[in-house]
Amino acid sequence: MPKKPTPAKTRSRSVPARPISAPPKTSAGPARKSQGAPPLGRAEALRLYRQMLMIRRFEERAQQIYVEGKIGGFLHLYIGQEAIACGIMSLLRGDDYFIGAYRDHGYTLARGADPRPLMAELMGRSTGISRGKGGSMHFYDVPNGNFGGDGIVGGHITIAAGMGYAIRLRGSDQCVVCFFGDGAINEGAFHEALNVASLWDLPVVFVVENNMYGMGTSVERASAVTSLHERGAAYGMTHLPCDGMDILKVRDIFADAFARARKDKKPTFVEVITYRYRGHSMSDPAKYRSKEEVEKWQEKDPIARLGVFLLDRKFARPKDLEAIDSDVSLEVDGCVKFAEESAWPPPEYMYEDIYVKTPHINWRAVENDPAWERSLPDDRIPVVYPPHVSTVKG
Amino acid sequence: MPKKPTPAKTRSRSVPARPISAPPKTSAGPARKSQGAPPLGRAEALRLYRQMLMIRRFEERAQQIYVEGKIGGFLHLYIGQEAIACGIMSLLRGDDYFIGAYRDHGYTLARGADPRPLMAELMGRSTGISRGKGGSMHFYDVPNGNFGGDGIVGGHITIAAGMGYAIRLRGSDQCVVCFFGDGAINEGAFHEALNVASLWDLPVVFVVENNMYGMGTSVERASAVTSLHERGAAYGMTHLPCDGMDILKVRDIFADAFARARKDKKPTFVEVITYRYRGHSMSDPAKYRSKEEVEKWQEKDPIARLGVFLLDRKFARPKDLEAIDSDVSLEVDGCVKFAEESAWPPPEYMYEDIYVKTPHINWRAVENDPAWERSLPDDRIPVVYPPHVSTVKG
Amino acid sequence: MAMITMREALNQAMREEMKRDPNVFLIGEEVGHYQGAYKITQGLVQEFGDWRVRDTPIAEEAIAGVAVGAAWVGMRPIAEMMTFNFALLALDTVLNHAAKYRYMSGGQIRCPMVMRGPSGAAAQVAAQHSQSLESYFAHVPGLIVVMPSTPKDAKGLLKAAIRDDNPVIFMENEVLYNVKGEVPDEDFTIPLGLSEVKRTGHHVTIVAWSRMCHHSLLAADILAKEGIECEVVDPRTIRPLDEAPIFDSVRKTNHCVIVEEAWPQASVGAYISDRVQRECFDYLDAPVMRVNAPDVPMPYSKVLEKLYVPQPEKIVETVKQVLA
Amino acid sequence: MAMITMREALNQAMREEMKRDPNVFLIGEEVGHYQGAYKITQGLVQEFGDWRVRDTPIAEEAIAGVAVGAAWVGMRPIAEMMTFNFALLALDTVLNHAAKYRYMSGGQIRCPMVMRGPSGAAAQVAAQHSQSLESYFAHVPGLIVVMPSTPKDAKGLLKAAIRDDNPVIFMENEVLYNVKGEVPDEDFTIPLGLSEVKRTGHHVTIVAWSRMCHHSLLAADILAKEGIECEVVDPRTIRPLDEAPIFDSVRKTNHCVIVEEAWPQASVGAYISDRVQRECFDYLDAPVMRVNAPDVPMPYSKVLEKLYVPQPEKIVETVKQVLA
Ligand SMILES: Cc1ncc(C[n+]2csc(CCOP(=O)(O)OP(=O)(O)O)c2C)c(N)n1
Ligand SMILES: Cc1ncc(C[n+]2csc(CCOP(=O)(O)OP(=O)(O)O)c2C)c(N)n1
Ligand SMILES: [Mg+2]
Ligand SMILES: [Mg+2]
Repeated sequence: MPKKPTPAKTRSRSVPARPISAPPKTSAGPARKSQGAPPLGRAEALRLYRQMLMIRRFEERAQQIYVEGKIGGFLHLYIGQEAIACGIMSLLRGDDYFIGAYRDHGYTLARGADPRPLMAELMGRSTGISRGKGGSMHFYDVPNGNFGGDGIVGGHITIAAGMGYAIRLRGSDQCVVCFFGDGAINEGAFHEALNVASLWDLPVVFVVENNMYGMGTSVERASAVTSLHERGAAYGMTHLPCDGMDILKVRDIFADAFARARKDKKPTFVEVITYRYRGHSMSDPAKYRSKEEVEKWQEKDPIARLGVFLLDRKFARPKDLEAIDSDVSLEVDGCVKFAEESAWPPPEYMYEDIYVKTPHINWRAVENDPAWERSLPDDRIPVVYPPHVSTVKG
Repeated sequence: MPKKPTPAKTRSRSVPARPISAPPKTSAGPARKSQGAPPLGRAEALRLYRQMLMIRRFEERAQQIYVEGKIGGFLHLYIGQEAIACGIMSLLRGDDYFIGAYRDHGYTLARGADPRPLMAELMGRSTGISRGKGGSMHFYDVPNGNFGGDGIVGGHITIAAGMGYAIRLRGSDQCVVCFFGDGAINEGAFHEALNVASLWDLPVVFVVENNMYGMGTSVERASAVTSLHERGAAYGMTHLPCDGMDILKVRDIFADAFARARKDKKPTFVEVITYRYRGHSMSDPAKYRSKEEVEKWQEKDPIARLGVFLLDRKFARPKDLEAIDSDVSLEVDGCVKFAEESAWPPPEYMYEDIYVKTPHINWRAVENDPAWERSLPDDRIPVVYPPHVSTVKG
Repeated sequence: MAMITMREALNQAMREEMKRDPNVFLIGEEVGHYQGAYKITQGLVQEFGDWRVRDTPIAEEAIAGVAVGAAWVGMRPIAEMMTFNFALLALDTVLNHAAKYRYMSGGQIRCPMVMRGPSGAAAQVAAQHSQSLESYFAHVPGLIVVMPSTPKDAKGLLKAAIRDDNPVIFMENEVLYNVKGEVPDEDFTIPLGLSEVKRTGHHVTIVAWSRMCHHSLLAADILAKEGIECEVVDPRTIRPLDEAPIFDSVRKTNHCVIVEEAWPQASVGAYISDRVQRECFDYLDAPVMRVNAPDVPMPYSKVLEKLYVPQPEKIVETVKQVLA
Repeated sequence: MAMITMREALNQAMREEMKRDPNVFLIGEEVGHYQGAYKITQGLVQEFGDWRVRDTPIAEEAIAGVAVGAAWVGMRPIAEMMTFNFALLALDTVLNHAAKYRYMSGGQIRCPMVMRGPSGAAAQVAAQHSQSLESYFAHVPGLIVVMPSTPKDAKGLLKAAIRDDNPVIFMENEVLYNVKGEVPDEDFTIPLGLSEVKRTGHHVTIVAWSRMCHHSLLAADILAKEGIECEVVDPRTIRPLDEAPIFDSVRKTNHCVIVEEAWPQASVGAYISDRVQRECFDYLDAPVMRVNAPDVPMPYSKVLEKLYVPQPEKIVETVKQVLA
């Protein structure tokens, strides 16, 4: 009889199990008419403004310290696309799930994660949200339904369908958001995933962030059809375009998509038109596009645009916005400080988090394998840090 | 200095190389209007009738001897779908290419291959068209542009695009036909292949033989959109349906598709509506469909239909058709006889046809590896057998 | 103890675990209304319905991805590959997602899924359908790989695999589906990573799993008649490998033959050989020998196929060689 | 003899072969106007145009499939995988199509293609982007697998690979792209399947390829100072494996260490170890030892990454162990 380790919880703490009920019937009724998002009030508008700015400043700083050699590997910046993550996350429920690709800082910040463990992750410290083992491409915050960053283009799209399948099995009204790029849309995984999501009525909202380029390849050079959302028709899926530079428009379109997922259990395919201001990654000089093109898009800057909205509505005065900016910059300073003061991961981290320790393994066989020996009986919730206290009155 | 084998021809005899010219510009002009196929004359109509009947009788016999244990493994019958292969092949040029899946007897017979090595292949004899190493799923006749049978659903669709790419590189006006099933259309490979074929204007005609089922799964249970050809729209590709039970209709639709490929260098996606009379393979009792459904389709039988055409046009009298049938049955007898009298492959066949012997290999390193030791300097053209002489005046 | 086939044993294991845990569900091509391409899932859709026994389009990447995504949010999917030859199309999903997200997330994610289906040569299904690709999975940290040889092992290990919280690749062998064996009537599991001595002997140690374990036992019978006693060790789980019983046996017999249905290079058998020569160096009276499929694709013709699959005769020959 | 980087050597090889044979063309993600993600294809699209240097969508199965289809009808494609991590998505196309159709067709089809790109760990690109998956290709009959360590080998072997009529998997190492070395000025090729003794010695044989060959040579320098003379054999081609020089060396040194960047189980190194223990059984004074990456995914943090990649120190340590 093999030596048994301490029995494991059979369920992840971070993902509470729900009783299985027969999945609710899907309304075969007429397509729901657009309701849009609830109007954006002052507090929420200010929160979103601050959040978009946080992403912007966080990444500008990351770019800076990358150049100083404090961050390694790939660094893909979301700058210019902030309205998408912030608009979508502002509508998500706490128990919803989302998953995306390697350009993932914005999603995690928009979902409300403490930015300090994120900066620590970029710097490969033990306090990083992935314990320094994931880096820029691999931010995850599972307690908040964040299944984060995939480095394999298109690799996560079928996985999003699986989360939607689990929701249908449980009969809950959660939904799933799956973010991917205009380049990913040509991978076979996109096709397989959208077909089953529509065939089985899965509550998944597929979001292609069309930022015009997959690395150095423009949409025209990669996709036989450039109006990407039209590919949804090949799966009988509701599909539509969305201006990704205006957070208000993003909220309106996605509010409908989430209602379609929660109530009708129907997937939606949204093409969000946007632009990445920076190169694909730090190593990309972006020679494939003109300065003018970049400037043209920067005139539509989503943060500036929400700023104008705040001023128009008298939700804020110019100096309030400046105060938010300096407050955010302060917080980013704190992130770098936190990261730099954090310890490097000790050698044993290398062997942890590979296997789950369960009573079903013959322990004798693996006792000399450090990966098994250091495996833990159940999932670890990442360390929670004291919340940053804003100096701005929302 | 390693021992050099006899230098290899650098090009396959079966695929003559053409000089590379810059690929011709693609006509951006308006979609060509339908011309249809040239009218079907007596000789050609009789030839096609005989050919369809040949496929039917050949497979009926194969089914019979499979039950007798003379054929092993999988046996997928084309019965009911004959008009598609015969109609398409009747329009192909000798230097065109085609590729399909495991249900491949019909393609090879329709392309005019001697049926005897095919029966020998089914029985695993050394005289088989693939030397007994492929079996039912793997008929190939490369000298006739037949890249035959793939056992991996969808696996060959991207390969067809590659053949089209080679044609564009050479600037020739050949075209490629790629056959696959309604089940294969949900594989990622379909998506990746159709996108590049349309993006790069490749002269490939993609043919989904919609025989209503992928194994036991009906189209409705597998594809979110059941009018399969509409998926072509997701790639900006000309797409249309086609009645696969009427060889005249097949010829009309494909004549246009081939013109589009040869002249405009544009791909086409055709959904051919058809039905497989037999189970998916010999092991399938086909419980997932009703006797009535099968009978309904058999009333549209493509061979009977062409028979009626021949009689209407006075191209043949009833007894001519009977004569063709008995002649075909005689030829099939000859196939079985040929196969049974053929030798089993000798053991060394197992090690042949894996590598090409070339001067770029360090021969000393592989001299003890039978797979290398028995490799040959260049491609072997399959043995050619004296043609079967028909007793019917065409 | 009932005498049942491996097919029935696998079916029972899934049925029992689906009854036991509502989070367990099955997904794959033809697993439902067709009752399984090889009838392993017979009757399950009738009992558990279309959502817990999900027929899919032919889309292996989607099947694997749906299983992974569901597992990450707390379900316990069983993904059937109609055959493991097609799992190549899902390999990225398994290797870069199922096996790595726990690590890349610093332990936040777990992937309690099973991917199962037939592997290895069947009867004359030729090169694309007769592959033993277990080495591709055994190579990957983060995975558990099981290859049972008997109905009892199949049932006990599949139940453990379904209950386990790690991604488990469960590779069956089509040729063994009709093989019968005794299976306990009561609920039981067999720990993952526990090898079993299927026959004791003192002249030579034969390490073999799945179908090759049967061929090795047949070879052992033949050799016994000539007074050669083989000890046959069946790892059952090829990752993690339960090495101690293999080493103990070799230290006793001083001779080792590894029998594998797969190609010889960069394979599981090569790794076991490497481990044995190192851990038993001073005990070996002869080099570790191996029996494998020839290093070529599988031919269709039955006369060639018979020569291809390692037969008991070949094992007998090799054992005599290692003892010579 | 010019001193050039491996990047330049690879670029020259492709340019020269594309000039030499109009049937050679290049296809892959960002190989054209972006000049290659790692700039290996710099300048080629300007010289040969969009059709012979084809930028593709992100669709690895299509890239491989287009190469295979073109090769079958007489072209000589070079398919670049941006990194071999992504080749998993094309593995079915390579294994079940490029490597098998010649066999299944009884010799009617040939597949003169090269699939190339960087493999192995780069700098902090984490678990999904730092894999050494050569074992997946070395396992497969029908393929030739090359892993060069120097600019000269890279150029000579790539030119041979392009001219050869078999499908060749050509795995480069990103970390070596900037490494310089002498390369003959005249047109030359190096035969596939020819290993090279990169350093002679009589105490221990080290078998290592690609980046690990460099780490082994560094280790040999360190050990030489202590009077330990290592013979470093670089197979260069891991399938087919040129074994004789390895065996000859081990029979001389009586000790063998195999250094591999990949995971240890079911790997190329395991196979070489298996071969050496069998062919050199009577010559080995100690078991064959191996140095590998730990059997875990690659972590991001630089402090962990450094511990992960087999370093010269680890090789030194292992050599001393085998000699102890
Ligand atoms: C399967 C795979 N192929 C290629 C790559 C290399 N790669 C990383 S990002 C990228 C471009 C993706 O572009 P897009 O999907 O538009 O996302 P964006 O970077 O614009 O956010 C490529 C080709 C990869 N990581 N995975
Ligand atoms: C990649 C892959 N997945 C699954 C299978 C098993 N399989 C063989 S044929 C088949 C059904 C294919 O149906 P369809 O494409 O409609 O072709 P048909 O048999 O109707 O001609 C399946 C699932 C396979 N051979 N390859
Ligand atoms: Mg993009
Ligand atoms: Mg079908």
